[in-house]
Amino acid sequence: MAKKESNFTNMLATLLIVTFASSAALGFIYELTKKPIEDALLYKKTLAVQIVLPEFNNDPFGEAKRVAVGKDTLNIYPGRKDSVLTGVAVETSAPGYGGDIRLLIGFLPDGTIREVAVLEHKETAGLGDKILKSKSDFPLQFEGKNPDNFKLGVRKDGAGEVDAISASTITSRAYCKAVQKAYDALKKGEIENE
Amino acid sequence: MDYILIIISAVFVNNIVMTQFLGICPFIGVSNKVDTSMGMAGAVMFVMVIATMVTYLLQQYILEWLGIPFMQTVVFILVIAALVQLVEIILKKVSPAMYQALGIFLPLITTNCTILGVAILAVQKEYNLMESVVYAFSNAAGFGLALITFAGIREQLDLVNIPKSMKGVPIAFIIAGLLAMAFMGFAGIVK
Amino acid sequence: MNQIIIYTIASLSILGAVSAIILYFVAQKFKVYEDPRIDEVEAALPSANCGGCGYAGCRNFAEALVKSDNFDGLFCPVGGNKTMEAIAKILGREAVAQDPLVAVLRCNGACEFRPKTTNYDGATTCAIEAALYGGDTGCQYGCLGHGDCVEVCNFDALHMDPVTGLPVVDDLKCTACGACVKACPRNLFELRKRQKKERKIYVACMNEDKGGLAKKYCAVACIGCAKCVKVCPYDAITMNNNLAFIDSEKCRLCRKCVTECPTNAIIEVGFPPRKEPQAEATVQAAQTENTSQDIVSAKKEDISTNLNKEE
Amino acid sequence: MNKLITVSPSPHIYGKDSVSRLMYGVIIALIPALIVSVVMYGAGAIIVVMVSVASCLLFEYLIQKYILKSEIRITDGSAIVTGMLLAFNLPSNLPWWIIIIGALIAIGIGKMTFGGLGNNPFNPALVGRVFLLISFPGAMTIFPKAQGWNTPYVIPAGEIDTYTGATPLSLIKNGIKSGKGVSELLETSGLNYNDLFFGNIGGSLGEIAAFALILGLLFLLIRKIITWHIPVAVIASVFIASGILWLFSFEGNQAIMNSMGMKLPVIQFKDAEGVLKMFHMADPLFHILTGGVMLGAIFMATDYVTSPMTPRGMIIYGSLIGIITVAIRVFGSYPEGISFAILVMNGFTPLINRYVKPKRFGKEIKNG
Amino acid sequence: MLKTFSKGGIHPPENKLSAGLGIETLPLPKNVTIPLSQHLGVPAKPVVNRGDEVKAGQIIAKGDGFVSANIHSSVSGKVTKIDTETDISGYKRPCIFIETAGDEWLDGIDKTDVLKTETSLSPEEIIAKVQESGIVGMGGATFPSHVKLSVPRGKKAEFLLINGVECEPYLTADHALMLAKGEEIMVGIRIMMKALKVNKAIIGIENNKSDAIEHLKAIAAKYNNIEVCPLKVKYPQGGEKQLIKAVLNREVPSGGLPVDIGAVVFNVGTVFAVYEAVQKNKPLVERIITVTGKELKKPSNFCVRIGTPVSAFIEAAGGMPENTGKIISGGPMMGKAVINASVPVIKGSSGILLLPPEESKRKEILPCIRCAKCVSVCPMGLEPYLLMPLSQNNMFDRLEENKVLDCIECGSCSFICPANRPLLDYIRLGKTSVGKIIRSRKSS
Amino acid sequence: MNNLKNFTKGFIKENPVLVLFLGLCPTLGTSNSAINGLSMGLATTFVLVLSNVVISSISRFIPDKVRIPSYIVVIASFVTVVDFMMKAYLNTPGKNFEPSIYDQLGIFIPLIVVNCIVLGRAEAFASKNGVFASLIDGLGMGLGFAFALFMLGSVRELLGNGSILGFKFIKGDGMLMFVSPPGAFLALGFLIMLMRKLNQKLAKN
Ligand SMILES: Cc1cc2nc3c(=O)[nH]c(=O)nc-3n(C[C@H](O)[C@H](O)[C@H](O)COP(=O)(O)O)c2cc1C
Ligand SMILES: Cc1cc2nc3c(=O)[nH]c(=O)nc-3n(C[C@H](O)[C@H](O)[C@H](O)COP(=O)(O)O)c2cc1C
Ligand SMILES: Cc1cc2nc3c(=O)[nH]c(=O)nc-3n(C[C@H](O)[C@H](O)[C@H](O)COP(=O)(O)O)c2cc1C
Ligand SMILES: Cc1cc2nc3c(=O)[nH]c(=O)nc-3n(C[C@H](O)[C@H](O)[C@H](O)CO)c2cc1C
Ligand code: SF4
Ligand code: SF4
Ligand code: SF4
Ligand code: SF4
Ligand code: FES
Repeated sequence: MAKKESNFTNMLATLLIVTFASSAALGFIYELTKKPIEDALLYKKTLAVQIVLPEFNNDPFGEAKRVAVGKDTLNIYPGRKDSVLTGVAVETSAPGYGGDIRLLIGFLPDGTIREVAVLEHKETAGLGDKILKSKSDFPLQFEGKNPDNFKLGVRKDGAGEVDAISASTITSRAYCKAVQKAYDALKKGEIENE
Repeated sequence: MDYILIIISAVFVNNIVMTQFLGICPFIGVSNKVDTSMGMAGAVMFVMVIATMVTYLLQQYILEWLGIPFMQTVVFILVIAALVQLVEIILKKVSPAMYQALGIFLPLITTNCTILGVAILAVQKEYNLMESVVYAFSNAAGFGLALITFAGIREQLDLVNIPKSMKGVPIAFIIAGLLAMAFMGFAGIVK
Repeated sequence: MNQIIIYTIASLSILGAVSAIILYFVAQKFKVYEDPRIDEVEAALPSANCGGCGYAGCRNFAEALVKSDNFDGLFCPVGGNKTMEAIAKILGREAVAQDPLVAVLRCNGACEFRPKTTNYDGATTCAIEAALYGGDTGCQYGCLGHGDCVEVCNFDALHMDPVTGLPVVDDLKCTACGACVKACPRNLFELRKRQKKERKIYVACMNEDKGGLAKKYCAVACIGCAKCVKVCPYDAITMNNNLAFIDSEKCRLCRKCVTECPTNAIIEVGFPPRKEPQAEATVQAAQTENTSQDIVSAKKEDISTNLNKEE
Repeated sequence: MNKLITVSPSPHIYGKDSVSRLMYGVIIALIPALIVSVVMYGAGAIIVVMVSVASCLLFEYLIQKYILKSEIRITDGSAIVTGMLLAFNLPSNLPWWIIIIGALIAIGIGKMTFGGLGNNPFNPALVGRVFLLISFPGAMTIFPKAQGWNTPYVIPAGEIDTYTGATPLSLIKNGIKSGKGVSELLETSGLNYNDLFFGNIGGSLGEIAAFALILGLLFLLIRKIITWHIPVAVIASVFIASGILWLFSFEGNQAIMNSMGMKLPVIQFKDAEGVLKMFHMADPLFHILTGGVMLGAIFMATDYVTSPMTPRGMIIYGSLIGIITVAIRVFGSYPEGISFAILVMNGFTPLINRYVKPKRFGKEIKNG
Repeated sequence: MLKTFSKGGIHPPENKLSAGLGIETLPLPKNVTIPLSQHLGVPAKPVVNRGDEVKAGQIIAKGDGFVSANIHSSVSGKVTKIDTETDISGYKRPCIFIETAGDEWLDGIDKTDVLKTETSLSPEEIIAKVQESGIVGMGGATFPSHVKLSVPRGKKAEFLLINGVECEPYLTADHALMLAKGEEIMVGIRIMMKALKVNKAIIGIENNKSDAIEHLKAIAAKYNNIEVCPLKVKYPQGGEKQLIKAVLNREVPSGGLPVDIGAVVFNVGTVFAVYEAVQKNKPLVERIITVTGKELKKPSNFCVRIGTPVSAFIEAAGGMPENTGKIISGGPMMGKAVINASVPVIKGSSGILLLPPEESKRKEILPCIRCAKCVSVCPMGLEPYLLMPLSQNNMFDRLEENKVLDCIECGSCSFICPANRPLLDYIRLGKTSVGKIIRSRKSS
Repeated sequence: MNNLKNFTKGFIKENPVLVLFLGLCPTLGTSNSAINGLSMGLATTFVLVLSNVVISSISRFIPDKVRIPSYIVVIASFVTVVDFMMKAYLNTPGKNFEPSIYDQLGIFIPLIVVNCIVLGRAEAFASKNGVFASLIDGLGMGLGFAFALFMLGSVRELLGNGSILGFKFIKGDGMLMFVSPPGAFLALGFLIMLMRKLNQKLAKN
């Protein structure tokens, strides 16, 4: 079959048909994948909370609270199972070496730190990024500790009981500071069983 | 102040070629001579600013309004392709001199990811119209800076004997790597 | 169908239509005519960009071809007649066939024939040595042996012979682009008509000194004795400034001059070894390899036609 | 045969400089700084320099012999210079295998991929150094305290804090980041300009003693190995750029208040937490004495191969190095910026060479 | 502070072995070979035939056109042949061979040493006399002097500069001449000032010839408007443009001529030749030449007839040393290596330098380390490190852009290069090619 | 045409990345680990195969002047489809809260549209060949692309992180340079050099 000539009607018609067909297909596929995409996004959003909190079956985001600590306002998300408070996740941050370090910290109802997830950081690869669990044991120091009787500060500064990441005192300090802030917020937030 | 930060960030800190990996094909392909790379940089700047402006408007006033932001890719690329062709046709007639200088690069630009990339990034970063334009402009400037510097180095290397197996593209990548490494020093200047 | 799908279709289709319309009208309005044949001709050229045609690159040559009314003086030596025919077809014109040529080196002054008289110690290019002085041997016409010509040959047809110190042309690869002719500061290359079986006979010398002087510094120099001129039955040899020249258009490869030359300045290439240094025998020697049919025709026709039939 | 006379184009006589003479000149000029570093850091300094020089030579040899199959020219001294300068840019306790990687990168990628001496667009020693800095930030940012011969090469585990300390620059930078003033930091750390000048500080092993480097500079200038343009341009521009910023910083403001009773505005900015803060900065003298500005300006920015060819070009190049250095130090994440600044300007050198031509003799006349 | 030119320059070891020595006159050679092109421009046309008897000073070849020069016989004798012979150019060129019979001069030539200070000739007559006498620049360029004396219409010469710099190592010919013929030179200057219609002349002499400076200063005091300017030693101060810059602080524009900025430069040898031509009616048939070399027994300054084979006065200087590696006509920086000692002396030969083998070989070429030394020594502000590869790669447009044509071929760049790169070899090649391209562009 | 040859040429002889130097941005941008490289490669293959098929079947009906816009719309649609699917199914973060594959590939997914390989193949091959040949060609080219990305990703992961496909060989980090942008350029430069040598060897034998 011969090639279509490039006259106006042909051009217009071709482009119209192509765009029509593909947009129709796209619209259709969009409808199909709409649900899974939303699910994935929701999962992503709640994943951090799921990691740091013990089992829960409420909607922690629905019950989110905003608590002012110093100049900041932190978000705290209570997790409950069958209305019983199982833990509280606190979103916190402090400036590190390369920028803000954002953490989500899961506390048990008694204030013990359960898990910490790093939401975002800009620390140097190989140095400050050891705050990630996959990179070093630094974050493990905090698990199971209750800031009431565990001083959140770098040992080398004489400010607490945390062993700093070597050559990354600043990052370590910021990490402690963020955890401390979260703990303060937790205390202030006064989340109780329902 | 914000504009200045956008410019510094796009030109030095987050250079589109050296840290964001966009527009590598022309970066490698059209950087043999300083003069041609200047032409290319000019052409990219021209198209990028217009394209970002147009796609910004489309995104804000059509796609968002209709609730179909997922059509971004298709719509943007169609517009960019049409735009480039349009620019080419018009330039050829209106300013043959400029067409001589920039024209040969125009077809290459359609398939240059910087244009689409910057258009999409400007939307992602939720810039307003003016910021988007500045963003596009400074990314194009960053592209130009990288391209011209790079061409300068390659032109100089043309006059010496480099090992045969490294000639051409491999050495270009090594230079790009070392240049990118040097530019890493700017990290953190704009947070 | 829900709303999203409708919007999707509507927006994209409208966009498509609008761009088609705009493009169409703008294209109409801003149309610029460029001869499409230039592209076609360029595609037909070998894109060696060697400059052998005398233009800066194939594209320029293509433009010149399209613009000119006839092909006078326009020829691509690399592509040869075939390419020119193809182009002629594109442009609907007659191609002027040109004899295929090949480069030969007109110097046989290998180290053994031409002892050094000085040591040259400058940059190793012929052009610089030639600009400085007559060269490191007594002959100021001969090859300097730094291979400027090899450098410029785009077709890998030239190589330095480490033993003789002279460049050697690879007949099969040479496209007669003429780059070496331009590059050699001694003008030692000549583009000669290709003769059958890549055979050739030429004076491998450019020395214009008087005989004694020439011979003093190079054992294989042309001494201008003119014996070859006298012996050539086809008037193919001329003598100028003590130097013989064999016209490849006229030479019929009879090899008489080769035997006559007292200094072996005339070289034959591509012939089988001869049994006896006689003209008659030469013809036969050439034929022993051929089929019997060729022998018959060879007896009737002249040698060069015979040679032309092979292949 | 050999008694033939020689014919060659003019000129027929040559100067006595040769590539290796120049390179060995640089090596001699580096010796004072080497001595200081051995005095300050003991065996570690020797080990690092030896490993670095030996592996640079070895890699150059291997690559020339087996990969490029070219003539072997390791005796020209350039690989030794690269090795020494690479070592001078490393902490004196760097594990040997990291040094070898650095040498491989410096020679292998920085120099030999381009065909060797004279072709490389970037300074090989700095390529090696920056590669290591980015690849092994931990090891590359722990500097031993200068404790003379007692400084250990291998720092005993668990005693990192006794044996290591920050470089003056990172001390200041980290201090400022945690909201302290410069004078307070200098006081607590006990740093003074004497230490900076004579090398009693932590840092890369060749960068610490300004006076030794200046001795080297004098040697290079007297022997006409380099010209003054680049070192002076770099140091002056670091001084001026940091001086201007300093005038508008808290410290500069104080100093001017005290000496002249004048008050300049102080730059204020919001930090990440939104708190308005004063801009703190060390004074310009501190900036030129620390962080390898001297080393870079005298030995690395001047590398022939990677620096511009004309005096004007050299001054542009040097000044931009200085400005970029200060920008990185004050605003960027790295406490020290000269290595990056030199590499960046290496990248621009071909453009500078292209557009900054020497002043030609005689103005052009039209239709000559 | 002594004056000198501002840009670039080098200080090669001076090695002026024959400095301060007087001028010896050599016995006549048995044969002379007089090349027909001893000047820039078209070769002269022979006006004698084989077998003709000629007298010393007799014209034997006529300049062919304006930029060409007459050639005179330097001895009396018989023309044996007119043929090609290798001259110092290294190529066989047409020469007139004369067998010496004696030293009989043409009538009207005053061979005495008597100083004659006054001249009555008009400028035009002086120029005609110079042209007739076949005088060309003795500083090396052998540009016909009458051309330089005829200032083009629309231009005006303000200064006559006399080049007594002799910045080349080893050479002392001009030095010897200045010491021996100071008065004659002054008269020559006066004549040339008249021809050029200028009223200021300056003699530039480098400070390493302090005796010559003192000597000429003392004589110059007697003459109006002639000044001696001592200069700091720096090669290539003798280059015309550099000399003008040093003395007058003016720069000859790129592509321009000295007259464009009001200066005309002549070598002291040329001045002396003009004196002899105008006052003594003696054409240019002999010149002062330095024969020198570290191995040579007796480095000397000779007064020799044009056409004398070089070997003749190497003999007179103690004979060719055993280990001679290179024979250079001229100085070691600008001179030309010749193929053997039988080549004849020509008007432009200022010296013969013999180098031992170890000094005559070039060293191994290494890659350019971009040390910029070549850039810093180039007196013309060029970038030899760049010009060389541009020339190697035939990038003619960039060569032209980078002013390759301004190169004065002084060799400072090759001298200084630590990587022993043959910079000037390639630059010269590039210059030739670009020159050709420009000429063909202009003609089309 | 020989289908097998069409299929295999994309791997070595005409490898789009290592020999033809096309699609370099995603190559560099998404090859910081083997798995990312592979995912990007496969996503591109998907688009390449489908667009090749569709374009080869409709090219006859398309007038020249709107050829490029039409092709691009087709390609962009498939890219959007890939985008949807990855967003839906490859968008789960890792257990240590590492970003999902979708997030890591980031902007390079929509940029598949402008990947020169895709349009290049459409223009050079699909518009001139049959549906099946185009399919094979797309598959070969796409897998060649994926292969190159996977190799580069593996090299970078190995040198930069001491692991392959997440499986760690050493304690701590590797040479971090190789997982940062400059390392991408350097590694690709040397990979291309090696490929060149390999191709020369192949050509000789
Ligand atoms: C390239 C580079 C990156 C750095 N990144 C970090 C970082 O991510 N976190 C940090 O706390 N310090 C970082 N630093 C700062 C130094 O490691 C600094 O010396 C250290 O934080 C303070 O020393 P100390 O931890 O040994 O007390 C970095 C320094 C450099 C040179
Ligand atoms: C083609 C040409 C034309 C010249 N024309 C003049 C002229 O008209 N007037 C003049 O004074 N000198 C003229 N000169 C002489 C030069 O200015 C210069 O004196 C001569 O080339 C020797 O100088 P050098 O040895 O420094 O190169 C001319 C030279 C050349 C090559
Ligand atoms: C590099 C260079 C060095 C020169 N050195 C001298 C010199 O030492 N003495 C001299 O008389 N001419 C020297 N010349 C030649 C002068 O430039 C110029 O040609 C001459 O002085 C003009 O005078 P003339 O025409 O009488 O020869 C030199 C030329 C060049 C290019
Ligand atoms: C003055 C001078 C400075 C040098 N500086 C460096 C340097 O900073 N880094 C380096 O690797 N080599 C340096 N070299 C050595 C040499 O130039 C270097 O290895 C080349 O860059 C290799 O091509 C220097 C040499 C000289 C003469
Ligand atoms: S040998 Fe000469 S004519 Fe033949 S191809 Fe090579 S350069 Fe051209
Ligand atoms: S033929 Fe000519 S160009 Fe070739 S080597 Fe001989 S002299 Fe040189
Ligand atoms: S002097 Fe030699 S090594 Fe130095 S820049 Fe010039 S050419 Fe290169
Ligand atoms: S020879 Fe030419 S380029 Fe070299 S220094 Fe002299 S004037 Fe400059
Ligand atoms: S993939 Fe080609 S420009 Fe980005």
